[in-house]
Amino acid sequence: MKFGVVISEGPYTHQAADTAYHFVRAALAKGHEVPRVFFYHDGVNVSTRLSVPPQDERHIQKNWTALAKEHGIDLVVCIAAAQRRGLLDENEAGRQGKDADNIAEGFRISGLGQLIEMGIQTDRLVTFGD
Amino acid sequence: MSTLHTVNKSPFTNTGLQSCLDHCKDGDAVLMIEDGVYGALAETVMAERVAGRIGAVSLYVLLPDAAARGLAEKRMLNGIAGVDYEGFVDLVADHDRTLAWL
Amino acid sequence: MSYQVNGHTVEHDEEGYITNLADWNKELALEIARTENIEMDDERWEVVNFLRDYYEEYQIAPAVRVLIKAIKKSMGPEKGNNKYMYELFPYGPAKQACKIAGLPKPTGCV
Amino acid sequence: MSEIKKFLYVNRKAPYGTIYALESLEVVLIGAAFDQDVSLAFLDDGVFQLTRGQDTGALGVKNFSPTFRALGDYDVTKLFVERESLDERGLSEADLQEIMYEDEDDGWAEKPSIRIVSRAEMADLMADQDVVLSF
Repeated sequence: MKFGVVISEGPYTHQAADTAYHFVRAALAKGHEVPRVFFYHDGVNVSTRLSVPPQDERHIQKNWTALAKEHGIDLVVCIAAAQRRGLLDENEAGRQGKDADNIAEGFRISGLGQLIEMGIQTDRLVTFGD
Repeated sequence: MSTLHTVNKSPFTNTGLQSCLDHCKDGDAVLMIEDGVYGALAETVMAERVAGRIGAVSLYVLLPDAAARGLAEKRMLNGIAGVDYEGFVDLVADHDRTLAWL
Repeated sequence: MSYQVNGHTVEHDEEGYITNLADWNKELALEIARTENIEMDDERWEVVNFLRDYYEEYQIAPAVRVLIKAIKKSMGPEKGNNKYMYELFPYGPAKQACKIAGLPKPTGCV
Repeated sequence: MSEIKKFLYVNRKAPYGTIYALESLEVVLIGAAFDQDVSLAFLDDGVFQLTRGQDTGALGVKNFSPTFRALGDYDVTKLFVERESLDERGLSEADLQEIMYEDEDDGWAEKPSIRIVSRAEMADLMADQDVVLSF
Protein backbone atom coordinates (compact mmCIF):
# COMPACT_ATOMS: atom_id res chain seq x y z
CA MET A 1 0.00 0.00 0.00
CA LYS A 2 1.16 3.58 -0.66
CA PHE A 3 1.35 5.91 2.35
CA GLY A 4 1.68 9.68 2.20
CA VAL A 5 3.01 11.38 5.33
CA VAL A 6 2.62 15.00 6.49
CA ILE A 7 4.87 16.45 9.21
CA SER A 8 3.53 19.75 10.45
CA GLU A 9 5.51 20.47 13.60
CA GLY A 10 9.12 21.44 14.22
CA PRO A 11 11.89 19.08 15.36
CA TYR A 12 13.06 18.84 18.99
CA THR A 13 10.22 21.06 20.30
CA HIS A 14 7.61 18.53 19.31
CA GLN A 15 7.62 14.75 18.89
CA ALA A 16 5.89 14.77 15.50
CA ALA A 17 9.03 14.37 13.35
CA ASP A 18 10.21 11.48 15.57
CA THR A 19 6.88 9.63 15.56
CA ALA A 20 6.65 10.05 11.80
CA TYR A 21 10.20 8.68 11.40
CA HIS A 22 9.46 5.51 13.39
CA PHE A 23 6.13 5.11 11.57
CA VAL A 24 7.72 5.41 8.12
CA ARG A 25 10.49 2.94 9.02
CA ALA A 26 7.91 0.45 10.25
CA ALA A 27 5.78 0.92 7.14
CA LEU A 28 8.76 0.32 4.85
CA ALA A 29 9.82 -2.72 6.90
CA LYS A 30 6.35 -4.19 6.38
CA GLY A 31 6.65 -3.80 2.63
CA HIS A 32 4.55 -0.66 2.16
CA GLU A 33 5.69 2.22 -0.04
CA VAL A 34 6.23 5.75 1.22
CA PRO A 35 6.79 7.73 -1.97
CA ARG A 36 6.72 11.16 -0.34
CA VAL A 37 6.88 12.95 3.01
CA PHE A 38 5.58 16.54 3.03
CA PHE A 39 6.87 19.09 5.55
CA TYR A 40 4.51 21.94 6.42
CA HIS A 41 4.05 24.62 9.12
CA ASP A 42 7.09 24.46 11.47
CA GLY A 43 7.77 20.98 10.11
CA VAL A 44 9.86 22.70 7.42
CA ASN A 45 12.51 23.31 10.09
CA VAL A 46 13.45 19.62 9.96
CA SER A 47 15.16 20.35 6.63
CA THR A 48 17.89 22.74 7.78
CA ARG A 49 21.35 21.29 7.44
CA LEU A 50 22.67 23.79 9.99
CA SER A 51 21.25 22.11 13.09
CA VAL A 52 23.85 20.73 15.48
CA PRO A 53 22.24 18.67 18.25
CA PRO A 54 24.44 17.31 21.07
CA GLN A 55 26.25 14.03 20.24
CA ASP A 56 24.09 12.01 22.62
CA GLU A 57 20.84 13.08 20.90
CA ARG A 58 19.32 11.77 17.69
CA HIS A 59 19.97 13.91 14.61
CA ILE A 60 16.51 14.29 13.16
CA GLN A 61 17.53 15.84 9.84
CA LYS A 62 20.30 13.30 9.19
CA ASN A 63 17.98 10.43 10.07
CA TRP A 64 15.49 11.62 7.47
CA THR A 65 18.18 12.26 4.85
CA ALA A 66 19.54 8.74 5.33
CA LEU A 67 16.12 7.07 5.28
CA ALA A 68 15.14 8.98 2.14
CA LYS A 69 18.36 8.01 0.39
CA GLU A 70 17.99 4.35 1.28
CA HIS A 71 14.34 4.08 0.21
CA GLY A 72 13.99 6.77 -2.45
CA ILE A 73 11.56 8.91 -0.45
CA ASP A 74 10.75 12.34 -1.88
CA LEU A 75 11.15 14.77 1.05
CA VAL A 76 9.22 17.89 0.04
CA VAL A 77 9.40 21.15 1.98
CA CYS A 78 6.56 23.63 1.37
CA ILE A 79 7.94 26.74 -0.29
CA ALA A 80 5.48 29.19 1.26
CA ALA A 81 6.04 27.87 4.79
CA ALA A 82 9.80 27.65 4.21
CA GLN A 83 10.15 31.22 2.95
CA ARG A 84 8.40 32.58 6.05
CA ARG A 85 10.76 30.64 8.31
CA GLY A 86 14.05 31.25 6.52
CA LEU A 87 14.55 27.89 4.81
CA LEU A 88 16.03 28.30 1.33
CA ASP A 89 17.63 26.10 -1.28
CA GLU A 90 20.32 27.42 -3.59
CA ASN A 91 17.86 28.29 -6.31
CA GLU A 92 15.48 30.19 -3.98
CA ALA A 93 18.37 31.98 -2.27
CA GLY A 94 19.40 33.36 -5.66
CA ARG A 95 15.84 34.30 -6.61
CA GLN A 96 15.29 36.09 -3.29
CA GLY A 97 18.69 37.81 -3.24
CA LYS A 98 19.86 36.04 -0.06
CA ASP A 99 23.51 35.30 0.70
CA ALA A 100 23.08 31.73 1.93
CA ASP A 101 20.99 28.59 1.60
CA ASN A 102 20.41 25.94 4.23
CA ILE A 103 18.47 22.98 2.86
CA ALA A 104 19.93 19.57 3.70
CA GLU A 105 20.66 16.85 1.17
CA GLY A 106 17.64 14.75 0.29
CA PHE A 107 15.10 17.54 0.87
CA ARG A 108 13.65 19.68 -1.90
CA ILE A 109 11.58 22.84 -1.78
CA SER A 110 8.37 22.81 -3.76
CA GLY A 111 4.78 23.94 -3.71
CA LEU A 112 1.71 23.00 -1.74
CA GLY A 113 0.46 21.31 -4.88
CA GLN A 114 2.81 18.45 -3.98
CA LEU A 115 0.77 17.89 -0.81
CA ILE A 116 -2.51 17.67 -2.74
CA GLU A 117 -0.87 15.45 -5.36
CA MET A 118 0.34 13.15 -2.57
CA GLY A 119 -3.21 12.93 -1.24
CA ILE A 120 -4.47 12.00 -4.70
CA GLN A 121 -1.75 9.47 -5.52
CA THR A 122 -1.43 7.54 -2.24
CA ASP A 123 -3.82 5.09 -0.59
CA ARG A 124 -3.53 6.58 2.91
CA LEU A 125 -2.47 9.95 4.25
CA VAL A 126 -1.18 10.24 7.81
CA THR A 127 -0.55 13.57 9.52
CA PHE A 128 1.87 14.12 12.40
CA GLY A 129 1.70 17.52 14.06
CA ASP A 130 0.51 19.63 16.92
CA MET B 1 -15.74 1.87 5.70
CA SER B 2 -14.11 2.99 8.93
CA THR B 3 -11.70 5.61 10.19
CA LEU B 4 -8.53 5.48 12.29
CA HIS B 5 -8.41 8.51 14.58
CA THR B 6 -5.10 9.54 16.14
CA VAL B 7 -4.98 11.64 19.29
CA ASN B 8 -1.66 13.12 20.39
CA LYS B 9 -2.62 15.50 23.21
CA SER B 10 -3.15 14.91 26.91
CA PRO B 11 -6.90 15.04 27.59
CA PHE B 12 -6.18 17.09 30.71
CA THR B 13 -4.97 20.13 28.75
CA ASN B 14 -6.71 19.76 25.39
CA THR B 15 -10.16 18.73 24.16
CA GLY B 16 -8.82 16.63 21.26
CA LEU B 17 -9.62 13.25 22.81
CA GLN B 18 -13.08 14.38 23.90
CA SER B 19 -13.86 15.81 20.46
CA CYS B 20 -12.52 12.67 18.81
CA LEU B 21 -14.74 10.43 20.98
CA ASP B 22 -17.72 12.68 20.14
CA HIS B 23 -17.12 12.29 16.40
CA CYS B 24 -15.91 8.74 15.93
CA LYS B 25 -18.44 6.21 14.73
CA ASP B 26 -19.06 2.67 15.89
CA GLY B 27 -16.49 0.44 14.26
CA ASP B 28 -13.83 3.16 14.14
CA ALA B 29 -10.49 2.92 15.94
CA VAL B 30 -8.79 5.51 18.14
CA LEU B 31 -5.02 5.36 18.61
CA MET B 32 -3.47 7.44 21.40
CA ILE B 33 0.08 8.54 20.62
CA GLU B 34 2.63 10.99 22.08
CA ASP B 35 1.03 12.87 25.01
CA GLY B 36 -2.28 11.36 23.93
CA VAL B 37 -1.34 8.16 25.78
CA TYR B 38 -2.39 9.77 29.07
CA GLY B 39 -5.95 9.34 27.83
CA ALA B 40 -5.54 5.60 28.43
CA LEU B 41 -5.09 5.98 32.20
CA ALA B 42 -7.65 4.48 34.57
CA GLU B 43 -8.94 6.40 37.59
CA THR B 44 -8.83 9.85 35.99
CA VAL B 45 -11.52 12.44 35.35
CA MET B 46 -11.52 11.27 31.71
CA ALA B 47 -11.59 7.54 32.38
CA GLU B 48 -15.35 7.13 32.45
CA ARG B 49 -15.85 8.94 29.16
CA VAL B 50 -13.15 6.87 27.48
CA ALA B 51 -14.37 3.59 28.98
CA GLY B 52 -17.88 4.41 27.77
CA ARG B 53 -16.77 4.04 24.14
CA ILE B 54 -14.81 0.81 24.59
CA GLY B 55 -16.51 -1.90 22.61
CA ALA B 56 -18.27 0.32 20.09
CA VAL B 57 -14.89 1.82 19.20
CA SER B 58 -11.54 0.00 19.27
CA LEU B 59 -9.10 1.86 21.49
CA TYR B 60 -5.33 1.56 21.19
CA VAL B 61 -2.30 3.07 22.84
CA LEU B 62 1.14 3.37 21.21
CA LEU B 63 3.33 1.36 23.61
CA PRO B 64 6.69 3.08 22.92
CA ASP B 65 5.07 6.41 23.91
CA ALA B 66 3.48 4.87 27.01
CA ALA B 67 6.79 3.30 28.03
CA ALA B 68 8.68 6.57 27.54
CA ARG B 69 6.28 8.20 30.00
CA GLY B 70 6.51 5.39 32.55
CA LEU B 71 2.91 4.49 31.97
CA ALA B 72 2.57 0.84 32.97
CA GLU B 73 -0.12 -1.26 31.33
CA LYS B 74 -1.64 -2.06 34.72
CA ARG B 75 -2.47 1.64 35.13
CA MET B 76 -4.49 1.65 31.90
CA LEU B 77 -8.18 1.11 31.38
CA ASN B 78 -9.21 -2.45 30.63
CA GLY B 79 -10.05 -2.93 26.98
CA ILE B 80 -7.38 -0.65 25.57
CA ALA B 81 -4.92 -2.58 23.43
CA GLY B 82 -1.22 -1.73 23.11
CA VAL B 83 0.45 -1.54 19.70
CA ASP B 84 4.00 -0.84 18.53
CA TYR B 85 4.87 1.13 15.37
CA GLU B 86 4.21 -1.96 13.22
CA GLY B 87 0.76 -2.16 14.79
CA PHE B 88 0.25 1.54 14.03
CA VAL B 89 1.05 0.82 10.38
CA ASP B 90 -1.46 -2.06 10.32
CA LEU B 91 -4.15 0.17 11.80
CA VAL B 92 -3.58 2.79 9.10
CA ALA B 93 -3.71 0.13 6.38
CA ASP B 94 -6.81 -1.56 7.82
CA HIS B 95 -8.95 1.61 7.95
CA ASP B 96 -10.11 3.64 4.98
CA ARG B 97 -8.74 6.96 6.18
CA THR B 98 -6.74 8.44 9.04
CA LEU B 99 -7.94 11.54 10.87
CA ALA B 100 -5.45 13.31 13.15
CA TRP B 101 -6.97 15.22 16.08
CA LEU B 102 -4.16 17.76 16.36
CA MET C 1 17.21 48.06 -5.71
CA SER C 2 14.59 50.71 -6.17
CA TYR C 3 12.29 52.64 -8.48
CA GLN C 4 12.65 56.42 -8.68
CA VAL C 5 9.32 58.26 -8.90
CA ASN C 6 8.93 62.03 -8.54
CA GLY C 7 12.08 62.23 -6.48
CA HIS C 8 10.98 59.39 -4.20
CA THR C 9 12.81 56.09 -3.86
CA VAL C 10 10.68 52.95 -3.67
CA GLU C 11 12.42 49.70 -2.74
CA HIS C 12 11.76 46.54 -4.72
CA ASP C 13 13.02 42.96 -4.67
CA GLU C 14 15.12 41.04 -7.22
CA GLU C 15 12.14 40.57 -9.48
CA GLY C 16 10.77 44.08 -9.27
CA TYR C 17 7.95 43.59 -6.75
CA ILE C 18 7.74 46.53 -4.38
CA THR C 19 8.86 45.77 -0.84
CA ASN C 20 6.27 47.85 0.99
CA LEU C 21 2.79 47.55 -0.49
CA ALA C 22 1.79 50.92 1.00
CA ASP C 23 4.28 52.65 -1.35
CA TRP C 24 2.03 52.09 -4.38
CA ASN C 25 0.60 54.94 -6.42
CA LYS C 26 -0.34 55.47 -10.07
CA GLU C 27 2.94 57.12 -10.99
CA LEU C 28 4.80 54.15 -9.51
CA ALA C 29 2.59 51.78 -11.51
CA LEU C 30 3.58 53.62 -14.70
CA GLU C 31 7.25 53.33 -13.77
CA ILE C 32 6.98 49.58 -13.05
CA ALA C 33 5.12 49.11 -16.35
CA ARG C 34 7.89 51.01 -18.16
CA THR C 35 10.54 48.62 -16.80
CA GLU C 36 8.34 45.73 -17.97
CA ASN C 37 8.08 47.32 -21.45
CA ILE C 38 4.34 47.68 -21.07
CA GLU C 39 2.44 50.74 -22.23
CA MET C 40 -0.41 51.38 -19.82
CA ASP C 41 -3.70 52.08 -21.60
CA ASP C 42 -7.34 51.98 -20.47
CA GLU C 43 -7.60 48.21 -20.97
CA ARG C 44 -4.51 47.53 -18.86
CA TRP C 45 -5.58 49.97 -16.16
CA GLU C 46 -8.91 48.17 -16.05
CA VAL C 47 -7.12 44.92 -15.13
CA VAL C 48 -4.72 46.58 -12.70
CA ASN C 49 -7.57 48.38 -10.94
CA PHE C 50 -9.54 45.18 -10.84
CA LEU C 51 -6.63 43.39 -9.15
CA ARG C 52 -6.24 46.15 -6.58
CA ASP C 53 -9.97 46.05 -5.78
CA TYR C 54 -9.84 42.27 -5.48
CA TYR C 55 -6.89 42.45 -3.11
CA GLU C 56 -8.54 45.18 -1.07
CA GLU C 57 -11.66 43.08 -0.66
CA TYR C 58 -10.21 39.60 -0.16
CA GLN C 59 -6.57 40.15 0.91
CA ILE C 60 -5.19 37.87 -1.78
CA ALA C 61 -3.91 38.21 -5.32
CA PRO C 62 -6.24 35.94 -7.30
CA ALA C 63 -4.97 32.92 -9.22
CA VAL C 64 -4.91 33.54 -12.99
CA ARG C 65 -7.95 31.36 -13.70
CA VAL C 66 -9.85 33.14 -10.91
CA LEU C 67 -8.87 36.53 -12.31
CA ILE C 68 -10.03 35.54 -15.79
CA LYS C 69 -13.30 34.12 -14.48
CA ALA C 70 -13.98 37.25 -12.44
CA ILE C 71 -13.21 39.55 -15.37
CA LYS C 72 -15.41 37.42 -17.62
CA LYS C 73 -18.24 37.96 -15.16
CA SER C 74 -17.80 41.70 -14.74
CA MET C 75 -16.59 42.69 -18.23
CA GLY C 76 -17.86 39.92 -20.49
CA PRO C 77 -16.38 36.93 -22.34
CA GLU C 78 -14.49 39.03 -24.93
CA LYS C 79 -12.20 40.22 -22.12
CA GLY C 80 -12.48 37.30 -19.73
CA ASN C 81 -10.18 34.89 -21.56
CA ASN C 82 -6.55 33.82 -21.58
CA LYS C 83 -5.78 35.23 -25.02
CA TYR C 84 -6.90 38.76 -24.14
CA MET C 85 -4.99 38.71 -20.85
CA TYR C 86 -1.76 37.55 -22.44
CA GLU C 87 -2.10 40.16 -25.18
CA LEU C 88 -2.18 42.83 -22.48
CA PHE C 89 0.49 41.20 -20.29
CA PRO C 90 2.70 38.94 -22.44
CA TYR C 91 4.64 37.47 -19.49
CA GLY C 92 1.46 36.54 -17.68
CA PRO C 93 -1.23 38.54 -15.91
CA ALA C 94 -0.36 37.04 -12.50
CA LYS C 95 3.27 38.06 -12.74
CA GLN C 96 3.19 41.35 -14.62
CA ALA C 97 -0.20 42.79 -13.74
CA CYS C 98 0.23 41.96 -10.05
CA LYS C 99 3.65 43.61 -10.05
CA ILE C 100 2.27 46.77 -11.65
CA ALA C 101 -0.72 46.71 -9.29
CA GLY C 102 1.62 46.59 -6.30
CA LEU C 103 0.28 43.26 -5.04
CA PRO C 104 2.39 40.65 -3.23
CA LYS C 105 4.43 38.30 -5.37
CA PRO C 106 2.38 35.21 -6.22
CA THR C 107 3.85 32.41 -4.11
CA GLY C 108 3.97 30.13 -7.15
CA CYS C 109 2.93 27.19 -5.08
CA VAL C 110 1.48 24.81 -7.63
CA MET D 1 -5.42 12.87 -12.98
CA SER D 2 -8.85 11.60 -13.80
CA GLU D 3 -9.69 10.25 -10.35
CA ILE D 4 -11.63 12.67 -8.16
CA LYS D 5 -11.15 12.22 -4.44
CA LYS D 6 -13.06 13.69 -1.55
CA PHE D 7 -10.80 16.01 0.43
CA LEU D 8 -11.79 17.31 3.85
CA TYR D 9 -9.91 20.12 5.57
CA VAL D 10 -10.52 19.90 9.32
CA ASN D 11 -10.12 23.25 11.10
CA ARG D 12 -10.16 23.05 14.90
CA LYS D 13 -7.95 25.98 15.87
CA ALA D 14 -8.62 29.67 16.40
CA PRO D 15 -6.93 32.25 14.16
CA TYR D 16 -3.90 34.48 14.98
CA GLY D 17 -2.68 32.71 18.15
CA THR D 18 -1.02 30.18 15.86
CA ILE D 19 -0.49 30.08 12.10
CA TYR D 20 -2.49 26.90 11.45
CA ALA D 21 -5.69 28.64 10.33
CA LEU D 22 -3.87 30.84 7.81
CA GLU D 23 -1.70 28.04 6.42
CA SER D 24 -4.77 25.81 6.17
CA LEU D 25 -6.43 28.43 4.00
CA GLU D 26 -3.30 28.58 1.83
CA VAL D 27 -3.54 24.84 1.16
CA VAL D 28 -7.22 25.17 0.28
CA LEU D 29 -6.50 27.95 -2.25
CA ILE D 30 -3.72 25.98 -3.93
CA GLY D 31 -5.60 22.69 -3.70
CA ALA D 32 -8.56 24.24 -5.52
CA ALA D 33 -6.58 24.05 -8.76
CA PHE D 34 -6.63 20.23 -8.60
CA ASP D 35 -10.37 19.90 -9.25
CA GLN D 36 -11.05 17.52 -6.36
CA ASP D 37 -14.26 17.34 -4.29
CA VAL D 38 -13.35 19.76 -1.49
CA SER D 39 -15.13 20.35 1.84
CA LEU D 40 -14.04 22.44 4.79
CA ALA D 41 -15.01 21.50 8.34
CA PHE D 42 -15.03 24.05 11.17
CA LEU D 43 -15.46 22.64 14.67
CA ASP D 44 -14.15 23.25 18.18
CA ASP D 45 -12.13 26.52 18.20
CA GLY D 46 -12.06 26.41 14.38
CA VAL D 47 -15.46 28.14 14.34
CA PHE D 48 -13.72 31.31 15.61
CA GLN D 49 -12.01 31.60 12.20
CA LEU D 50 -15.28 32.63 10.59
CA THR D 51 -16.52 35.25 13.05
CA ARG D 52 -17.40 38.75 11.91
CA GLY D 53 -15.57 41.90 12.91
CA GLN D 54 -11.98 40.65 13.05
CA ASP D 55 -9.60 43.62 13.19
CA THR D 56 -5.90 42.82 13.35
CA GLY D 57 -4.75 46.41 12.82
CA ALA D 58 -3.10 46.81 16.20
CA LEU D 59 -1.23 43.51 15.86
CA GLY D 60 0.47 44.32 12.59
CA VAL D 61 -0.72 40.90 11.43
CA LYS D 62 -2.65 40.33 8.23
CA ASN D 63 -6.40 39.90 8.67
CA PHE D 64 -7.15 36.91 6.46
CA SER D 65 -10.82 36.55 7.36
CA PRO D 66 -11.92 38.37 4.14
CA THR D 67 -10.14 35.68 2.12
CA PHE D 68 -12.81 33.15 3.09
CA ARG D 69 -15.22 35.22 1.00
CA ALA D 70 -13.03 34.62 -2.08
CA LEU D 71 -13.31 30.83 -1.80
CA GLY D 72 -16.38 30.79 -4.05
CA ASP D 73 -14.25 32.17 -6.90
CA TYR D 74 -12.02 29.12 -6.37
CA ASP D 75 -15.03 26.77 -6.56
CA VAL D 76 -14.70 25.93 -2.87
CA THR D 77 -18.32 26.21 -1.82
CA LYS D 78 -18.83 23.71 1.02
CA LEU D 79 -17.99 25.15 4.43
CA PHE D 80 -19.48 22.95 7.18
CA VAL D 81 -19.75 24.57 10.61
CA GLU D 82 -20.71 22.52 13.66
CA ARG D 83 -23.70 23.83 15.59
CA GLU D 84 -22.62 22.34 18.95
CA SER D 85 -19.20 24.00 18.68
CA LEU D 86 -20.92 27.36 18.09
CA ASP D 87 -23.31 26.80 21.02
CA GLU D 88 -20.52 25.83 23.41
CA ARG D 89 -18.75 29.10 22.58
CA GLY D 90 -21.80 31.32 22.92
CA LEU D 91 -21.96 31.91 19.18
CA SER D 92 -24.76 31.66 16.67
CA GLU D 93 -24.83 31.68 12.89
CA ALA D 94 -25.42 35.46 13.02
CA ASP D 95 -21.94 35.89 14.54
CA LEU D 96 -20.34 34.40 11.43
CA GLN D 97 -19.50 36.45 8.37
CA GLU D 98 -21.64 35.87 5.32
CA ILE D 99 -19.83 33.77 2.73
CA MET D 100 -21.54 33.42 -0.62
CA TYR D 101 -20.67 31.84 -3.94
CA GLU D 102 -22.08 32.45 -7.37
CA ASP D 103 -23.43 29.38 -9.09
CA GLU D 104 -22.25 29.65 -12.70
CA ASP D 105 -24.64 26.85 -13.72
CA ASP D 106 -27.59 28.73 -12.24
CA GLY D 107 -27.25 32.16 -13.87
CA TRP D 108 -24.62 33.28 -11.30
CA ALA D 109 -27.24 33.02 -8.53
CA GLU D 110 -25.79 33.85 -5.12
CA LYS D 111 -25.91 31.00 -2.64
CA PRO D 112 -24.53 30.61 0.89
CA SER D 113 -21.34 28.54 1.28
CA ILE D 114 -21.71 28.05 5.03
CA ARG D 115 -23.81 25.10 6.11
CA ILE D 116 -24.52 24.67 9.81
CA VAL D 117 -24.52 20.97 10.71
CA SER D 118 -25.02 18.95 13.86
CA ARG D 119 -22.21 17.01 15.53
CA ALA D 120 -23.68 13.78 14.18
CA GLU D 121 -23.75 15.21 10.66
CA MET D 122 -20.14 16.35 11.09
CA ALA D 123 -19.20 12.79 12.06
CA ASP D 124 -21.00 11.50 8.94
CA LEU D 125 -19.10 14.01 6.80
CA MET D 126 -15.76 12.86 8.25
CA ALA D 127 -16.66 9.23 7.60
CA ASP D 128 -17.38 9.99 3.94
CA GLN D 129 -13.91 11.21 2.87
CA ASP D 130 -10.95 9.84 0.95
CA VAL D 131 -8.36 12.24 2.34
CA VAL D 132 -8.52 14.22 5.59
CA LEU D 133 -6.08 17.06 6.25
CA SER D 134 -6.03 18.34 9.84
CA PHE D 135 -5.07 21.83 10.94
